[in-house]
Amino acid sequence: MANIRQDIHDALSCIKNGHTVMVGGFGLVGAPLTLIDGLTKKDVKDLTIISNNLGESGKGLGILLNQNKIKKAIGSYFTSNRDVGEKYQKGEIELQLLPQGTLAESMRAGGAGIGGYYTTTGVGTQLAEGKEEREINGIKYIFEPAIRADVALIRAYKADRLGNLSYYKTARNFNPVMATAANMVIVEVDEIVEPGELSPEEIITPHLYVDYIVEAQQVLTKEGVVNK
Amino acid sequence: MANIRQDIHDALSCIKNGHTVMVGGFGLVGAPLTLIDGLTKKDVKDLTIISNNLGESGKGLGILLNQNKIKKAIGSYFTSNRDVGEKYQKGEIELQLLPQGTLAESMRAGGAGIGGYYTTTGVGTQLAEGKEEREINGIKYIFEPAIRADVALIRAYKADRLGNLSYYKTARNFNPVMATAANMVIVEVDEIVEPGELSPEEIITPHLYVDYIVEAQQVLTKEGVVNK
Amino acid sequence: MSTREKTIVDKKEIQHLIAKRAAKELEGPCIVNLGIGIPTLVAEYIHDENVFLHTENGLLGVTDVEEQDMDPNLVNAGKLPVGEAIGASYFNSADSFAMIRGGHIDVAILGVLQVDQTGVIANWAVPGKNIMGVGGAMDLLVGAKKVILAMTHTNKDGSRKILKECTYPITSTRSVDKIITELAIFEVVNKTLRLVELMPGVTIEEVREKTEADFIDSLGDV
Amino acid sequence: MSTREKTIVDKKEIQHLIAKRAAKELEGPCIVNLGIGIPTLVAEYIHDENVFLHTENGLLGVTDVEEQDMDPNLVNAGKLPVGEAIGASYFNSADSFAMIRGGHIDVAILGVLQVDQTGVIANWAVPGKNIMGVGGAMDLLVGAKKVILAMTHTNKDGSRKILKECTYPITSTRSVDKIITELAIFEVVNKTLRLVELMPGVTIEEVREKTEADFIDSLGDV
Repeated sequence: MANIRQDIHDALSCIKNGHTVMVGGFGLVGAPLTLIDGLTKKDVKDLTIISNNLGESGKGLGILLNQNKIKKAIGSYFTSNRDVGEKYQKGEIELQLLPQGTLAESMRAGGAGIGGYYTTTGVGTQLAEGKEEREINGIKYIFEPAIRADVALIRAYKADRLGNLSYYKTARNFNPVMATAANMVIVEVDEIVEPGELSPEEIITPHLYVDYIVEAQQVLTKEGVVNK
Repeated sequence: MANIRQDIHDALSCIKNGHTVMVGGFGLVGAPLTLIDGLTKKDVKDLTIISNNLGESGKGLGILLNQNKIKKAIGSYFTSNRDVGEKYQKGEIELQLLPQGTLAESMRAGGAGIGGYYTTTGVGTQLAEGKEEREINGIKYIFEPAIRADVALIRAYKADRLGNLSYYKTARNFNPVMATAANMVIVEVDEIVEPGELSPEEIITPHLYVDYIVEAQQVLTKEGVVNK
Repeated sequence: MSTREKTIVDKKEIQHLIAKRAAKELEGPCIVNLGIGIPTLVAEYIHDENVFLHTENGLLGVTDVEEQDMDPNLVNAGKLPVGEAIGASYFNSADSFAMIRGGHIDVAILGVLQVDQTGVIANWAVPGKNIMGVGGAMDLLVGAKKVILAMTHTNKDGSRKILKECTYPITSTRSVDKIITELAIFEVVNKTLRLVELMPGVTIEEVREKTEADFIDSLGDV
Repeated sequence: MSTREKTIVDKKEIQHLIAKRAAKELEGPCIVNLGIGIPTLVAEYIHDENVFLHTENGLLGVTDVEEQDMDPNLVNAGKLPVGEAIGASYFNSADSFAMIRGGHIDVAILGVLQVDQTGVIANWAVPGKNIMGVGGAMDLLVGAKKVILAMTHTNKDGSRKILKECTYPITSTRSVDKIITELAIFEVVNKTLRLVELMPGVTIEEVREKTEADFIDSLGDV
């Protein structure tokens, strides 16, 4: 069951130096903009960020990057932020690149108690270097270990007071998977409703996955990110 | 995209001798009763059935069992049908028992292109005999291979004409997972509706997983299985 | 009342006694999975609205259901009719076991055939009989944060179930955390049984007599 | 019109020529995933209502969207605004890639940096530059039943992209099935390129000149 927090700083208090933090979103779509903003205002360092992208230059996780709070990033597409390359060249950040499907599947494994699994994605490519290869029924696979985090920061559409979550269109993406794979799950939502207002069919993330809920203060509009 | 079939026999024509067939349901709840009935009327043998249970004595898959059409069964709980034990004693059926979570997860792996995975379930027990054990981050796991089938027979609540499926309460169970893990997926539904009548939130199985749809002729009621 | 009828009433009373005591272990907020048999009865004694019941066939938010509201397609893992709580949600078997195996269930209350003095249990197979059912037992054992046994102290024939070593195939190498019977309550600490409570009117001598396993008397401990 | 403007118009025209031709390959019912770049333009030329577009960020049933209906939270894999078709559904990233990797996508149309004469492609990294993005490219290569390339025949500077061997890191050991450029169409059969079609007004000599890879002239074949 989830706790509702008014204060963003308070909600983020479980994040410590050196923590691994999953951050939802595909680009800015479905990204927990309010929580990311809170993280940029928090005194914390040496984070490992697991997220498909690292925001854009000077936006979202891009701010955190420029604040040198990120020690390592695990994702599939850092290209969307040109600052990442510069930091990487200077040796200021460690990067682990995974195919997007492997990134998502490894999180699911982490949330489902699976130690690791075999995928065909990446076999024979540079991203398979150093990974165990195994043939199963005549097909070549590589081993991928599960991924978990200390904290997941995600965004949903609506939450009921129990912590059940629904999502909005393609703003769903990595969020439900990350909700399963972290020790502490903090969600920002557009709206908090009473239990029963979300139909069982709408509930994508059951409340057993959710620890803290905050109301979103920043939203993505056609004009970009704006304060609510 | 799915094809709608009026004739059950026609819908089942892709099932051949020696095929592996997944059958949805948890007991009779969510079981494709009409399709199972069709299978009992079809001239076919040496089937491998993957299903949590093998029906009850003389009911559902239990009829197929008594017709000696099942060569092997893979499931988690055959105890619900006392006939299974007798057949097994006589050497008339081969059984593969898996923990229910492993059964479900192996199907998901089969549907997701995963060759196999490591689980802690079963480690150190009789069901781990002959299975590869591996330590990952200090925890012992066993390897479980993915499971796939030639055909999946499942039950859903509503289907739209494209083949999108919704499910009814706990009649969901193994059905959506099986829909992903077979070469041919045949669904029986209570109702066929027009595209757009199921909201995107209600659609649990997107139509890319569905091949054939039939209307259910048998339904589970408080009084047992009745013809519609 | 015939002796047989009396025995049935006694048996039922004992089961409810155990279930009622087991329910006391549940303090919300928590997510609980109840096994088949006595554990299912525990639901009747839960009055904390922040105790949420998960059933592995795909429902979080299990409640009781009145006879007239029973729905044949809404059942628990024991295939018994149940109701859905406000805020309930449904999910498929793979997602349900991902919750169990991924460590998202706080407490599992299970029945057993045998438990040994290190807390390791056997609850899915009997040697000499066909081994045909395991269900979700092994998954719950590896996944639930806390496992509580709700069991009769002995078998119907009086033979003991809390043993030095299980003679039936074990369900997991993981030890359970607590054992609740109609006679006593044991905690399992560092693979050792500690007797922490006697049920009303029960003596430690009776417990000793009906328990094969070694245990530490921790009744006096605070 | 300046030379630069003219070049941009030409470039756009060429891209649309390729996209339009690629769209002809799609016969419903089929599930199609369109990559970033020229492949995204293919959507404009699909008129078969049984061609369903999947985007890996979690939508089956992608359509065009009018400017006034654009929703910042409804985008495709290229983060461009899209619409939802009747009968569309949404799913999370793990489920979406389970569709891709599990073999449930019929056709993927992709762009590339290089393709070799066995149909193996390179489309995610350039040596000497930071390797920072792979996205879903490797997943689509191993998972889609059929892979079609929609690409310009040469680079902006005129250098060739259909090579004897890729000099950039490969995306997968799997060969694509078809290559569509503004000049020609190749099929990949048994790891060999077969020229099966010339685009209007193009000669085989021009194709030979702009293609480093060996290929078989199959223009005469039925």
